[in-house]
Amino acid sequence: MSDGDLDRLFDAPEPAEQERMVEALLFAAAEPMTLRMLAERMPAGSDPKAALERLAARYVGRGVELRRIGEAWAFRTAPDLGFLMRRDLVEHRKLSRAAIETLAIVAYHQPVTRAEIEEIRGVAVSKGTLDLLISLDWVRLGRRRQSPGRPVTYVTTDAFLDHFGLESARDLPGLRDLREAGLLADHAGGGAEPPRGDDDLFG
Amino acid sequence: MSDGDLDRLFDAPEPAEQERMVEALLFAAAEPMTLRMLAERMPAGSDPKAALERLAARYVGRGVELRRIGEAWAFRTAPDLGFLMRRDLVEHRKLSRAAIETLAIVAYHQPVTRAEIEEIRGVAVSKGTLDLLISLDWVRLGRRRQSPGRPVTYVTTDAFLDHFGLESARDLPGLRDLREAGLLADHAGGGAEPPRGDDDLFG
Amino acid sequence: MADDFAPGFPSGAVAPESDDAEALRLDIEGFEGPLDLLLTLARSQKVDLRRVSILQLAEQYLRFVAEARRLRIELAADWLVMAAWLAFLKSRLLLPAAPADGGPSGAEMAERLARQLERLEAVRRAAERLMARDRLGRDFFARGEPEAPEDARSTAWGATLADLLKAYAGVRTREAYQPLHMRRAPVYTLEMAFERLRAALPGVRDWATLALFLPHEWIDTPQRRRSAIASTFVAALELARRGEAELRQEAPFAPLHLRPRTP
Repeated sequence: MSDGDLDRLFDAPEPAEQERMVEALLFAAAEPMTLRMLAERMPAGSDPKAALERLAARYVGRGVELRRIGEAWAFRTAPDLGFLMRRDLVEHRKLSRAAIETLAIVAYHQPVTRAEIEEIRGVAVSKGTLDLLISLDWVRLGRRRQSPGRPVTYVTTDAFLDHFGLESARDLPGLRDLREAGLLADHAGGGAEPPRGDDDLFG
Repeated sequence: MSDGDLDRLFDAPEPAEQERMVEALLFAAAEPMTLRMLAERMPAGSDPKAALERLAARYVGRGVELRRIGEAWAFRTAPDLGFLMRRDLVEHRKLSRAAIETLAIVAYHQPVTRAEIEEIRGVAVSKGTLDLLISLDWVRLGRRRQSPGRPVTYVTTDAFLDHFGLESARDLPGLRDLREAGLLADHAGGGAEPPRGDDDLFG
Repeated sequence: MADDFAPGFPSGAVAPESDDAEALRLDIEGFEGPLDLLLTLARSQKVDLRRVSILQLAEQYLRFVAEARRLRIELAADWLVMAAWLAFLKSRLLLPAAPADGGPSGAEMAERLARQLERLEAVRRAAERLMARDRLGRDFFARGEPEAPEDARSTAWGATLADLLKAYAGVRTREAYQPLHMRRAPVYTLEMAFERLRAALPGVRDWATLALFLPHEWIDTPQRRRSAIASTFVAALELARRGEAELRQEAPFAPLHLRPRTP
């Protein structure tokens, strides 16, 4: 490497470029960054303090502002707009295995009674599981079955299709598709076809 | 509260204020937000689309930019500044060649069936390839094809667009050249097809 | 050319300069299948893919397969199927068209193969261009510190389509694993109930609820329990009809009681 190259390497970027760098770094950072942290990331000779000041001025009055937190800096929502974020207060939780299996069985076998779900899963279905799926608006009650006891059946809802990005329940892949997509263990073998036929559960 | 106050409550905010709101909302969210998601959070009568357009213009050339991803929008850092952030990356798991080609075929030929993917690549799609692309949330199931067997089709997701910085699947690089060269048209079946490998097929 | 291939591809596996016999000494595992090899061979012709000689290609492929067999390399069926197809194509290209048999002409078959190679090539280039794009988390980044909710009041239960499909696949797989002898219909037969009840009857001193007579091994699942109750109930009715037992119920839906009939 020649001296000329070295010199160029150590040329600091233009002020406007340094401002862009600080903007990108603070945006992507998972926690507030100190001047020192910024300097470590930026090309040698940069002046993060000056860049920060110009950047802070640019964001004055905007929807987000550059805020100093102790010795560090971070973007924060403008305080007067905090109300917009409040609806975000949602806790994300994964469905239990029992719930997701029950949902899958309803999706594939609808309309299906609780006894049938239990038969397929091989264990009892707790009331809470179906209640949860119903309160999520993924499952609803269908017609009663015209058989002794007239049991209620369960079917999936449009909200279910929406959530799982399906155009219709008919688009659910069949067992063969599952196997081909590698989702079904191969040793399931030929005996595992559902009684109603392979691909076309709803046809 | 006077009548005047009440009236003001139901007026849509000023355009500049709406722009600040969109800015705050998109900054706070890591995931892209659709116009509908924005409108749900903004005061009644707001026009998030117009606000987005003004906001996008404001961020042209900055360290972060406003990007369109399918039907949604998100702030992302400018690609030319990636080198600043790259340091703390967890190394991406390298995709196999089969996975990359399968992804490309889904992206360029979508909606596409598994059989079509195999025809283009000349080999069976191994188990796990589509599974991997689905679990990366880059590929999802589309409608079933209205042809014999009603095969499942595969399409790309918005997360795919986001990952590759695409506004829509129409913006895939070279898509137009491929289409003009007739390389995306469905292959007309005939008796003179070169055989394709299908040692991995079930049907 | 070989250097257009993505990393990891066995570029140079077919050395263009060497003669074909040399080129055959390659690692067949490096190819993803016959079409992959054909595309590599076509590239070795160093012409535009549209002007590739399909006849030459067919010959190269057939020599390759013959050599692999001579070296006792185990070839998968699709390699041999392609060889047969190419041998047929070669004969069509070499022999004057036989208009009588009505099948596709050699030129048509060659055109289709050329088209397929072109399409695979196009997909590979597209894949390269796709992967060369700026990518989220590598070249550009999302908000690193999304605003944390201050207060979590509601719960969003999440599941992805992949979760759903895996769950269903899991259920079906479990089912497939049940040994056949376990798949007896879960029905407690009337005969079983009658025998059990009749055998137990002499030991009953006073009114006893019918539920006491349910076999333990039949009350583990709701379905089996239902079957046991139904059959035990009918068995009790039958014993009463025969005059061997008496039944009593205080009110509708109250527990049923049973005792041996006193002579």
